[in-house]
Order: sequence, then structure tokens, then C-alpha cells
Amino acid sequence: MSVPPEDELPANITVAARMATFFRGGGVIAPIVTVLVAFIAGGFVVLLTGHNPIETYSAIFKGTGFNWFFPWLSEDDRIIAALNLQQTLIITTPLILTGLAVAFAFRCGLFNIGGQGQYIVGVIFSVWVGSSFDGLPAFVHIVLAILAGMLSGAVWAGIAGLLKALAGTNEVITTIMLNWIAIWVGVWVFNLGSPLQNDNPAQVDVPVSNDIAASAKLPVFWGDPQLQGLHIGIFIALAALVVFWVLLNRTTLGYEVRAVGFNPDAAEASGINVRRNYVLVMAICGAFAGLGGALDLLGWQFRVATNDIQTTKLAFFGIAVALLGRNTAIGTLLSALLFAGLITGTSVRNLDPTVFEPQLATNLTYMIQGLVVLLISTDVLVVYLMRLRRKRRAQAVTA
Amino acid sequence: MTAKRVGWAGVALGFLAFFVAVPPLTVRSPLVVIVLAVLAMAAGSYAIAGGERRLGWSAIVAGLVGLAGGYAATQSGVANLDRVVVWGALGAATLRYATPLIFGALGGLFSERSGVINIGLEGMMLMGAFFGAWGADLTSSWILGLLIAIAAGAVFGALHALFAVTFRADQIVSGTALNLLAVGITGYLFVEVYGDLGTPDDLPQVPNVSLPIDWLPLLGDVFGELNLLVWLALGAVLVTWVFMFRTPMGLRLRSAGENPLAAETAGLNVVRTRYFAVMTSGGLAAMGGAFLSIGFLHTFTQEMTAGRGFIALAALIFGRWRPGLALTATLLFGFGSALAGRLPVFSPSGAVLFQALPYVLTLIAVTGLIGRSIPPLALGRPLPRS
Amino acid sequence: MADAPALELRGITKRFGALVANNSVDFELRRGEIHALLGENGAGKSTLMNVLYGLHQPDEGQILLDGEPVTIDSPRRAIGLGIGMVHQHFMLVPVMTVAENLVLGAEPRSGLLLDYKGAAKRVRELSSQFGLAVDPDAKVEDIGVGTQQRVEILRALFRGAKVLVLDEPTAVLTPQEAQDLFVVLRRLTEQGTSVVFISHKLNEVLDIADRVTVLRRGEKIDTVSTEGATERSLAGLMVGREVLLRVEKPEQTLGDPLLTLEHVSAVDDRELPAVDDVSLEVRAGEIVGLAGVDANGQSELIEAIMGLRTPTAGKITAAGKDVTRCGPRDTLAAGVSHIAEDRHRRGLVLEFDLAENLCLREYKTPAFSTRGFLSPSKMVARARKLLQEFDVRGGDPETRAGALSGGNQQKVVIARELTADPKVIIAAQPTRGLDVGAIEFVHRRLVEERDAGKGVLLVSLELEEIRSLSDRVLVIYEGRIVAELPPEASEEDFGVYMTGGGRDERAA
Amino acid sequence: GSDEEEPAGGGTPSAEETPAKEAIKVGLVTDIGGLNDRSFNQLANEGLERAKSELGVETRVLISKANSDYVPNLSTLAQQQYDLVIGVGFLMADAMNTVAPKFPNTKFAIIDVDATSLEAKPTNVSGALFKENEAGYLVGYMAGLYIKDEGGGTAGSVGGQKIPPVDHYIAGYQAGVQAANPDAKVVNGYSQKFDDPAPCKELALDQIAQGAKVVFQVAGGCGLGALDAAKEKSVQGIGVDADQAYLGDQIMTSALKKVDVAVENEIKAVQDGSFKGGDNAIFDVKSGGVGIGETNEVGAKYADQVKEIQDKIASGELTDIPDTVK
Ligand SMILES: Nc1ncnc2c1ncn2[C@@H]1O[C@H](COP(=O)(O)OP(=O)(O)OP(=O)(O)O)[C@@H](O)[C@H]1O
Ligand SMILES: Nc1ncnc2c1ncn2[C@@H]1O[C@H](COP(=O)(O)OP(=O)(O)OP(=O)(O)O)[C@@H](O)[C@H]1O
Ligand SMILES: [Mg+2]
Ligand SMILES: [Mg+2]
Repeated sequence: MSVPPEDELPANITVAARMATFFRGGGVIAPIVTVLVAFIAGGFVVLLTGHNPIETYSAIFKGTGFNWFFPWLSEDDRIIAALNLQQTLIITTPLILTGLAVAFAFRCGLFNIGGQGQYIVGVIFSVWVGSSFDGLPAFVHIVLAILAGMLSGAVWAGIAGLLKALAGTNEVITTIMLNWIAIWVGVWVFNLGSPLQNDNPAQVDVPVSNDIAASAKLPVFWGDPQLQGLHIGIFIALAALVVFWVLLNRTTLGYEVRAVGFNPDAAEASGINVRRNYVLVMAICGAFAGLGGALDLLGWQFRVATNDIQTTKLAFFGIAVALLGRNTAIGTLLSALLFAGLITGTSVRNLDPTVFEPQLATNLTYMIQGLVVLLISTDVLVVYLMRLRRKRRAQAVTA
Repeated sequence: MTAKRVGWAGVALGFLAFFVAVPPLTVRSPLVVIVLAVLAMAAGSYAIAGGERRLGWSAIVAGLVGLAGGYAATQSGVANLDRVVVWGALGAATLRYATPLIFGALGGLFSERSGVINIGLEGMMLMGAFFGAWGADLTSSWILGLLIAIAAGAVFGALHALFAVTFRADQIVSGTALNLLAVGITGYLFVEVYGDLGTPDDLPQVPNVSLPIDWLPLLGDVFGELNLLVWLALGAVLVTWVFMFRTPMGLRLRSAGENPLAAETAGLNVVRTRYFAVMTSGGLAAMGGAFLSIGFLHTFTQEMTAGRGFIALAALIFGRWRPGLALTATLLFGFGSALAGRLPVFSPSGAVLFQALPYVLTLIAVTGLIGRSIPPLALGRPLPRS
Repeated sequence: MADAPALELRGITKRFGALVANNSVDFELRRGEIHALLGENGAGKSTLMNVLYGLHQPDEGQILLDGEPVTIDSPRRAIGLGIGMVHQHFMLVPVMTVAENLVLGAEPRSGLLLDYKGAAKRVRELSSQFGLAVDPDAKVEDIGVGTQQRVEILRALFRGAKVLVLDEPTAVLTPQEAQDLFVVLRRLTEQGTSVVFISHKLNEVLDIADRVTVLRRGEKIDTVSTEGATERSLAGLMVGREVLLRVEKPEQTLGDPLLTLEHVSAVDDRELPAVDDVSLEVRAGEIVGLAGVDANGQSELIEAIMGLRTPTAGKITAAGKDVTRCGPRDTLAAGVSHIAEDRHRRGLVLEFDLAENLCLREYKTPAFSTRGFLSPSKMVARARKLLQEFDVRGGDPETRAGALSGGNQQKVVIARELTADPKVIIAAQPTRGLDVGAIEFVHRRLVEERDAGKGVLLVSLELEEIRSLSDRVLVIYEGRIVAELPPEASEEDFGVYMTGGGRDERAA
Repeated sequence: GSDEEEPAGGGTPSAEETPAKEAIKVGLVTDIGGLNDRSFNQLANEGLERAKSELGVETRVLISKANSDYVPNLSTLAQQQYDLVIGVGFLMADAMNTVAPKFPNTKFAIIDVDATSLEAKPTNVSGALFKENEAGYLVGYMAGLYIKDEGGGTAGSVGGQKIPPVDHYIAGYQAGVQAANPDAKVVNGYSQKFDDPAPCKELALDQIAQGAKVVFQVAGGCGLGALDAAKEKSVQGIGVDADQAYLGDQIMTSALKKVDVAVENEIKAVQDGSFKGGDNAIFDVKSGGVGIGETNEVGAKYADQVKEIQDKIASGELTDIPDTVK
């Protein structure tokens, strides 16, 4: 269901036809055009609500921090842009990883709605390892905590894979259920009097985890380490993109995964163990999502409270990120950037209340995100309109 | 004695092992529980040996669950048991928890039986919740409020159909988009319209239906005082079944979901059928949302559907895209939720953990009893281009 | 107006992008006529008929029914105009019953509800009226393709078809079933129905049709009367060159047994017995044909051999190795190749490119990967070589398999399975839906393998194919081997055993 | 809007109207409950709005969507040279502990957090602590009296999550009920949610079925469900934080926590230079920072008796009100 539908070329090669080839071949232009259309549609919504779309959008764009790349920025503005860009990239990191968790499953014909739960489990275990074992060498501690997050995510998602392989249970149900189970288990372990609640005497009443040890914190290479500067997790996420691509396109495992995703019967007939693939693929997805959780924790959050676990939506955006990126590596990267930009750009912090009221801004964000995703869901929209025109022309000819 | 019968008997025995230990029977001897549970597991083993593997394993799991639950019950105080296991109250609460899910699952059933994946149920529900409240407030009539909610859901359904059917978009993506949009639209309007104080306290409400059956032992407590929408939900299950499996329109709708090209060559209009199905889907899901806002809680809060659309989707798959089975799934889930709310009596420190109960129950049930559920053949696939 | 043809297509042009599937095609169907449409794979036959049925819109041209120009923009319209079509790939809903499928779109009602009783009754009436036996309450997924086709024909008649289009109806039928169908068609034409009949089987065309129109690469070549036409002349028109219609087979040199089945039984997906105590042996250097009507356990037998289905009893030995409980991977590794009966389901990953499809068996070997990492360049290089060797046209190694025509797709499967250097080849329906040129190629390759000392188990519904290729023939009926016959045995002999007639005789 | 300076020359009309007050910039960071939580975020904003109109300060509100928004939100405001940055909610303690020391020239205030307990001991943070248990005690006392008049029964309370501000209320409430009516039973439950009203309603219905005659909600948006259950079953409901009398006749009264007053006080303190960092402002019955809200007809009967207790608490005569739930 992830494969974009085929469309045929018009007989006479026009500009539109050339564009259509592009859409089918590279698929780069279509998403870009569609994002533009989505923003224009969003602009109408802004207008409808009595605000100035151009001001709103330029405020949002400033808020993403992408204007940091503009050479003409003043020094003051550059400082702010840098802070914003750091935030955008910090959010990009888990979005890439939870996106990959969805994308990889999709390529094997599985729909992993469970990125959320896998992310949370990753958070739980990495905060546990990260806050224990104080005194380890930093590198070892970081690697251990990251591995804990990845492994636990893998195991969690592996349950869904295993149930699918052994009992044929639909992974959509199991991952939804596992999400909620992860949430409640997560809330429980950090709750008052529970095993992983912090042991700081000043915080006995607070349902929050221990802070992770200094030795487990990821180095920050841009910005203030304490004020959520940009940590090296972004590079790990980028590396994960490469791993994803290589795994999928250059390994026998990826070959099997794609074969199973496209045609499980043919895969089985040619000797591929389909069930083993389901388990393995889900586990790898879980590892991606769990890594996302671990990096968030070790890079900038440092602790997790029970209400974080209940309210986090980042992992959920992973679904949209993956689908928008058509389950490819480069697509996931670009759409993760887009979503992260939207999230920081529309955060109240960046949206001047004289441009847009804060209470409304949050909801406007959802609307714009929804519109972007909706319009992107059909990057054949342009093609569709084109076809319509052609059909009319054809009718005009026959009439 | 077929293995199948023994297997089902085993499942029943497993439940019985738990049931005897709680009110009204409240057997205090662990031995009874253990004997029943062991019998259940033995029956399960027999069924496995007789080739009924899934059923046999279900009986064994039921035995284990019965053993654990029943044994725990024999060890806990009678007073606590009497507080937790009040079947009448549990039954009524189960129905209340299940109602939005029933509407959602039936909505999903319409859409998915016609071949359109509807992951936007959550959004459609939320639309129903807000527009139900707003509509009822504006018109001072719960009937009009309900109708407005249904209309809002149907409009959202039409939007889904526009993208999923006409534009042939990826249906999961467009559904996800609808969920985001719904949060945005309802949140925005809520803040604009109701601002700080929220919906007014005189919001028109869907009335409860009082039946003069107080004297009936258990049924009186469960069914004596239920919201009209609860009854409508139960009725909708029946109507949906008749529609889907007994009317020409249902046959056409299902054929569009199984083999759209075949439907088209049989002279049907698959596009129109799917529009109808997805819009109905939106309307039904919206009724689930309206139950929350003007049926049960008499207020609207942002994102108040809190993931129920996804649970409804799970119940639909669990129920193998069949109305009756989906109802069973929602009831199981509702029962788990109702029970979870009461279990903290036993262990306050485990209170949070009990919240996971309905999800764990669903996971066990779907794996044990249902296993592979085969979706409509053309689910997610647009009509091939001509 | 009275002598206007029942149907006339004038100058129909249909393009798919840059490809011209029909180029200004004229076609005329007289009332009460059976008119065959002949052409190689991809010649544009189905496209032309889909235009007529409203599934495709023509880019140019005109359709006249009884001399009146009509626009057909949907199957609805076509049905309304009295056009019925039985498609090459059946258009039925598998999970529904025969009656439901049949009345779909024109359901009898009682009040708001669907009148199921009335529907079943209607089916029975039609069924006896046209002599097409079907059980209205059976689910379509449970009945054989022959019956499915009867359902399709009945549906068209139920909707009042005056013009009936049959797209390759006999591809899935036994000779007997085909003859039965022809009887029905003749009866229909007597009642004034006009029939378009598409087939690759020249003998059938000569048998049943009054006239033949030949298409080649989207263009109409000629319309000829079947009187005086021969298979050779028609084949020549179709392909544009002389074709070899018989397989040349040298003397065989028999070797050791390579595939042995001892008392093998298996059940189908619904756990009903499908293969019943089958024993057989295939030796090096022979082609053993397995003849039988569809759905008599052939598929399950093949799956049992390939490790896709675990036998409930018996023993299977391939190339000296016991593979009874092996999965597909080990079975393949033992030296078995499998030309799957449904290439789209089991033979190919349509979304993979040709290079990837060609190494589905061997991607894990050092030739294509080292320590889990693939070597795309090696895959492409080998694919290039194979595509040339097996004369696969219309694609290079990077082409998606789904973009090839069926015949070329089959060549890809065969290329992959034969280059694995197997000892045993299981060839299931290796020429299903292929045109004469492609069939010729496939047959030649199979005989070459036999001559090279391989053992071939040929499973086919085409008796003609089995008889011309096999060294000896086993007949399967309801999961049992009911006879072993020499290929020279008469068609009648085969027919008796294939339809279960010989069983009592044998037992006696 | 980073380049905004103080209004030049002080010649603007607003400056003329409030010449005595310095036009300082005040920023407010909500917790993840958001501005429409009908609870303390909303109250804090009301305080801010009041300060804006009455004290002529320039304001900005940043809503947090996740706990991880706290640090950037607080530091953004500090970086933009806001004079006072107020954080709302006890989960913001860590963030405050991180940010405040980085901006020693900015003044910070934090609601529900003991400023002296912050690890970094910042001297520019003032804490605002509320004695919710005193407010809980007052409404509990009223509930106890009512139950006594009804001939006995149970007093129920529905909490969101088991966290300090919630438990303070409930502990006080239970003590108050029992002080007024030693025979009354108390029941309590946590919905584990703050946003979804359904579980709160179910909890309340359950308590009512067990004989609860009064239901006290301490669960923000979720708690609205509990009050709706009270309405549906015609028992008394008690609101929390803000005065929730507007929810209907069933609201016997509300336990108030005047976050708006706290916010306004902190702003005033900065304006007149009396702001004191590294210390806490305590809001209790005595200071009028917590209390009891409007009463309905039923509640009005006991208003005098409750007032007596209120005075006792204010005078220090009544102490030892518990603040943890057994
Ligand atoms: N939906 C389609 N999109 C694009 N091209 C198509 C489509 N359908 C058919 N074609 C093209 O039209 C040509 C004619 O196809 P058609 O199916 O009519 O052949 P045919 O004569 O029926 O062949 P066969 O004997 O194999 O059934 C094909 O070669 C193919 O390239
Ligand atoms: N969706 C499509 N897009 C592009 N080309 C298509 C499409 N569908 C079919 N084709 C073209 O149709 C041809 C094969 O179509 P089809 O499935 O009808 O096979 P076929 O002609 O019937 O082959 P055979 O009779 O050998 O099985 C190929 O040449 C292929 O390029
Ligand atoms: Mg064809
Ligand atoms: Mg064909």
C-alpha cells in the first residue's frame, strides 16, 4: 500500500508530461509542489481566521531557525536563529528514527503503529542505565545506555513480530495495544514509590526518574549544553538513515525484507523464511524507535516524568514522517526536517502573539500539519489534475 | 466428545475458576479454583492433542488467567471483593466504555468493508464530539446537536473519500492527516467559541432511558438506566449486520471492498459506493464522539477522544470486520477498563499498572482466540485506473 | 437497418501513454455469429474488448450497435446496451457465493432486503436453461475455475447480453469442458446472441468460430472465414512468420530416479484431504507429465514437494535427499527447481527489477553477496547475460518485472530456475497464457533439460502440451494417481481417467 | 520581536496613566496543561492579564506542550530581557534550576516549587507555595457537616495523579470531613489522567454508588467528569483551584488556590523593588492565598461554621492539617 500507484505517460510529450515522468521517476518534485500547495491551503485557513498569512508564515519560518543559513542576517537575529535551529534539529533526531521504525516495517509489508511504545520503552531503559552505573567512562556509559534503549525497543516491537509470525495476529492491533501497555508501565515505573522513581530526597513527591549521570550525557557540539544545545544524536540519526538505506538496498537481509514486503508468497517459494523476517524486521524497527528514545534522553531531556510518557506525541508523528517520505531514507530525512520545523516554528515561543494568539497557535499547528500530510498523501494530485485536463481535451476531440 | 467441544469447555472452565472466587459465589477455598483451572488446562491439552491447537492453547491460557485471578481473589478480603466485583455496576460501566468504541468500530466496518482503510476514525470521533456539543449548544436541542455531529463526521468522511478514493491517495496517510486536522479544527473552534470557561453547564444532553426493571436482579442494574446512545449503539450493531449481509446495498458495498474491478464490471459504481461507505463511517464514528460530549460527559474538552478511535480500529480488526464480533471486542475492552478503574482497591501502588489491563486482555484474546484475521481483499487499494 | 451488423467498431485507437495498444482497428460482428479474435500476447485483443465494455475510453473511433452509434463510458452502460463480457482474469468476488456474484448489480429484492431465495432460484433456472451447471450456494473461492467461468457466462446472460465477449475462456478448461462450452455457445448463437471469442488455441478457433479477425501489434491484419483456413495459415497471420507447431524430441536415455514420492498425502488450506497416497518416480532424462482437471490436488502436490506444505503422510526424496519435512530453502538447495503455476503469485516479485528477480534463489551465495552485503553490479552483470541467453524482450536488468508482458515474465522465471543447475524441475503450467512463439521457446528448453539428464515433472491442464512433451503420463483425479498412460494414448482415454471414469474400472 | 526596547521617553499615554509603576516586561511559562486547563495555568494567566491592565506591564505567555519545552521557554524569555519570568507548576523545578543560574540578571518566580529546595540555590528565584491542604480542609469541613445533616454517608474525592499538589488537597479534605463528622467515611480514587473526563466520571459514579454524598474533584480537566457525575446523580460537587460555581447548582463550593494573586504579587514585588530571590512566598488561609469559593444554597447553610474554622486556621489556632494521603 505504500507503493504509489502507477500512472501512464501522455502520448505527446508536453511539459506536464515531462513533469509526470519526474514524479514517477525521482519523486522529488511532487512532494515539494504538494508541500507548497499545502502551505497555500494552510494560508487560506490563516486568512479565514482573520490573520495575515504572510506574516504568520514568515514568523513560522523564522521560528524554525532555517533562516540561520541566510548570510544577510544580523548578529542578534543569528543568535536567535541558531537557538531555533538547534531546537528544530533536536526534534528532527527522534522524528527521523521513529520515522524509520515505520518505514522499515512498511518495506516488509507491516504497519508499525507502535513507534510510540517502542520509543517509550527505549526511554525507560536508557534512563535506567543512564542514571545507574555512575562512574563508568563516558564513552562506555553512553554506548551502554544507547544499547539498552535499542535492545529494549527491539524486544518490545519483537513481541508484535513474534505474535504475527507465530499466531498470525494482526500487527496493527498488537502495536496499538503495546503502545498503551508501554505507556502505563512507563507511568508506573516512575510513579511515587515505584522501582525507578528518583531517589533524590528533595523530589520524593515528584513522579520523575533520576537524572542521568554526567558520564552518560551525549556531548553537545552547538549551543549551551545545559540549555538544550544540539547534541551529537543528530549524527547518530543521520547514520541510522545510512544504515537503513544500506540495510535495505545492499544487504541480503534487506533484499529479503523487500521481497517479503512486495510478495510474501514468492519470497516463501524461493526459500526466504517469511516469519523470521517479520520478527527480525519488527525488532529492527523497535531498535530504531528505541534509539530515538535513548538519544532524546541522553542528549537533552536527561530525565523523564510520568506525564511526559503520557503526552509525548513525537513518536506518533513518525508515521506521518515515514509515509510522507515514502518510506525511503532521503524522504524520511526531508519530512522529518519539515515536521520538526513545523513543530518548533509554530511553537508559541516563536510565534509572536501580535501575529497569532498563543492559544490558537497550537491548534493552527495541527491544522497546517494535517493539511500538509493530507495534500501530500496524494502527490499524484498534480497528476490527477493533469489527467482531468487531458480527459477534457480528449472529450473535446471526440465530440 | 470432539476436541473442539472439549476445548471450548476448557475455556469456560478457565473463566469459571475465576468466577467462583468472586461475588456472588465468593468461594474462599483456593482448592476449588485450582481444581477448576487444572481441569481447564487438561481440557486444553486434550484439545491440542486432538488437533484444535488454537482453541487448546486458549483453554490453557484461560486456565492460567483463571488460576491467577481466582487465587488472588481467594486471598483478598471479602469486603474488598464486594466493592470491586459489583456485576451490575461493572456491566453498566462496561457498556459506557464500549459505546464510543462500538460506534467507532461500526464506522470503521463500513469504510473498510468497502475497501477504504480508515485510520482517521479518531479524528472523525473528535469532530463528532465537538460539533455535537457546539450544535446542541447553538440549537438548544440534543437531537439537532446529534445530527450536526453526524453531519460533521460525514463531511470529514467525504474529505477522506475525496483523497482516498478520487485522488487515490495512500489511505493511511490521508487518515493520519485527518486525525491531525481534527485536533486542530476542534481545538481552534473550541478556544474561539468557548474560550476560558468551556462549554456551558446547560448544554442539552442526550437523555437516559429509564426502564422499570429495577427488580430484575442483575439486568436491572446493567440496563435499568442507560443513555439513549448506548441503546442506539447496540441497535446500530444489528442494523449494520442486516445492512451488510442482508441487503443489496450491503452486497454491493462488500463487493467493492473485495474486488472493486469485479464490482465495476458488474455495472456498479465503486467510487460512489465508497463515498457512501466512508461518509457513513464518519457519521457513525461521530456518534461515538457525540456520546462522549453530549451523551455521557456533557462537556467538550480538547482531544477528549484520547485514542478511542484507534482502539475502535483494533476492535474492528479483532472482530474480523464483522459487527457481532467487533461488538464482543469492544465489550471485552470496556470490561477491562471498568475493572481497571476498581482494582486499585486491592493495591493502591499498582493502580497505574491496572490501567494497562484492557490492553493486555485484548492482546491475549486477539492472539489466542482470533489469530489471523483476513481483511477485505481490496482493503487499501484504489480502483484500478482505466 | 435490419441487416446492420450486431456490433461494429470503427477506427478504434487506444493509447497507453506512448504505447498504441489499438491502432485504428475495425471490427464487425454479425448477428448470431461466433467471431474469433486472434493475436499474439499483447496484440491488443483484451484492450479492444475492454473498450467495447466501457472499461477503457478510446482515444479515437466509434462504436455502433445495431447500426446506431453509441458512447460506452462504463460497464454499466455496456450492460445496459446488452453487452456482456467474461474477462481473461475472472471478475468474481471469491468470498461470496455463486448466487451473490451472479445477481450483483441487479439483485432481486423483497422489501428492503435482498431476496436470497429468489436469487438462488433464478440461478437454478438460468443454469438449467443454458445447461451450465452451478451450485448457487457454493462460495466462489471453493469452486474450480471451470465452474467460475460458467458463473461469469451466466452472469452475462442474466444481465441480458445480446453480444457476449469471451476473453480466453478455454485457457483454464479441459478439452471436455471446452467442448461443453462450445455446445453452449452454439445454442446461444441459435437464439440470436453474437459471440466474440478470444483464444490462442488455433484448433479451437477453427472448431467453433465462423470468422476470425487477427490483430498484430495493435493493428488489424485481416478478417478471414474459418472455412479453408488451417492452423498453419492462422499462425502465420498472427506471428507474421512460419512457426513450428510440433516439438522435436530425441530418443531418451534414462538414468537414476531423481524424484521419488512414496505414499504422500496432504491436506489443503481448509484442512480437507487434497493429495491422497500418491507415489511416483521421476528419473533422470525423462519428462513425466501429470495430467488432470484443475483443482484435483495438483497444486497441493507441488507445494508438498517444494516444502511449501507439510505432507500429512509419506516420504519425498529429491536428488537422493529426504526432503519430506524440509522447507522451501532446503528443497531448492537439494537441487529442485520450480516453475510456479502462477508466476505473479509465486514466481516473481513484480516490483523487483529483473536483476533482483533473477537471483531470488542465489542472493545469499558468494556469487552475489559477501558477509550479508549484496553486490548489485554482479547481479546486473549476470542478469544481462541471462536476459540475452533466454531471449527476454522488453526490458533490461533494471526494468521492473511487472512491466514485462506475461510471456517475457515467464522467460525470466525459467531463466532463473534453469540456471540454478537443478537435478529436478517441477514445471507447473509453464506456458499458461503464452503465445505460440513463447510456447515454442519454453517447450524447447524443457526438452533440452531432459536431454541433459535432468528429471522433469510437468504439470499442466493442457493435455496437448502434456502429450507432446512427456515420456510418460500420470493422471491425477481427486488427489490420487488413477492411471499411467503413454503419451500416445488417445484423447478419449485420457478424458475418461481425468474425469474419474477410470477409477471403478481400475478397482475392478 | 527581539528588538523591542522600553517605550522611548515615557511619553506614551499608558505611561502617563500609571506614572508610578515601572513598565516592566513579564513572561509566563505554562506547564503542559495549557492555558485552558480551567485550573492553575488559567489562573496564572488571569493574574498576568490583571497585572497588564492594572499595573501596565508588558506580558508574554509561552505555552509548553511537553516538559522538554520548559528550558527553551524559560531561557527564551530570559534572553529577550524580560524582567520577570514566571514558571507555573512543580514539574518545572528542574528546568528552573538549570535556567535561572544562567541568567542572574533576570528575576524568576515559580509556582508550587520551594525555591530553597533547588539544587543550584539560585538567588534570583522566588517560590510561591500554597497550603492546598488548608483549602481542602475547609471544603472537607463543609462536606462533613452536610453529610451529618443527611444522616451519614461517604465523602468522595477524585484525584488526577498522585502528586503533591493533588494529595495536599485530598489529605486536607479528608481531615476536614472527619473533623466535622467523625462518623463519615471517606473514599478516594485517582483517574491517572488529567485530560480525559470519562474515567473521572466513572470513578465518581462508583463512589456515589457506594454512598458518596459529596464529590471533590482534584483532577483538572478530567475532574469535570466527576462534577458532571455529581450533577447527574444529584449529589454535591466541589470544584478545585478556580471558583467552579459556574458549572452549575450542584457545585457546593470550590477549594481555591489563588495562583492569580501569587502572580500579581510577584509582579508587584518586582515593580516596587521588594522582590526577594532564594526564598518562598507562602500562600495560605491566613494570607488569603487559599480559601473557599462561592457556595450554592446547600453550602450556604454551613458557611458560618466553615468561616469559624477558617478564622481558626488564620489565627494559628488550628494547625497540623495533614498534607499526605494515607
Ligand atoms: N492498463 C494498461 N496500461 C498500459 N498499457 C496497457 C494496459 N493494458 C494493456 N496495455 C498495453 O496494451 C497492449 C495490448 O494489451 P492487451 O492486453 O490488449 O493484449 P492481448 O492481445 O489481450 O494479449 P493477451 O493475449 O496476452 O491477452 C499490451 O501489450 C500492453 O502493452
Ligand atoms: N499498469 C501498467 N502500466 C504499464 N504497463 C502495463 C501495465 N499493465 C500492463 N502493462 C503492460 O502490459 C503488458 C502485459 O500486459 P498483460 O498483463 O495484459 O499481459 P499479457 O499481454 O496478457 O501477457 P501474456 O498474455 O503473455 O500473459 C506489458 O507489456 C506491460 O508493459
Ligand atoms: Mg488479453
Ligand atoms: Mg494475457
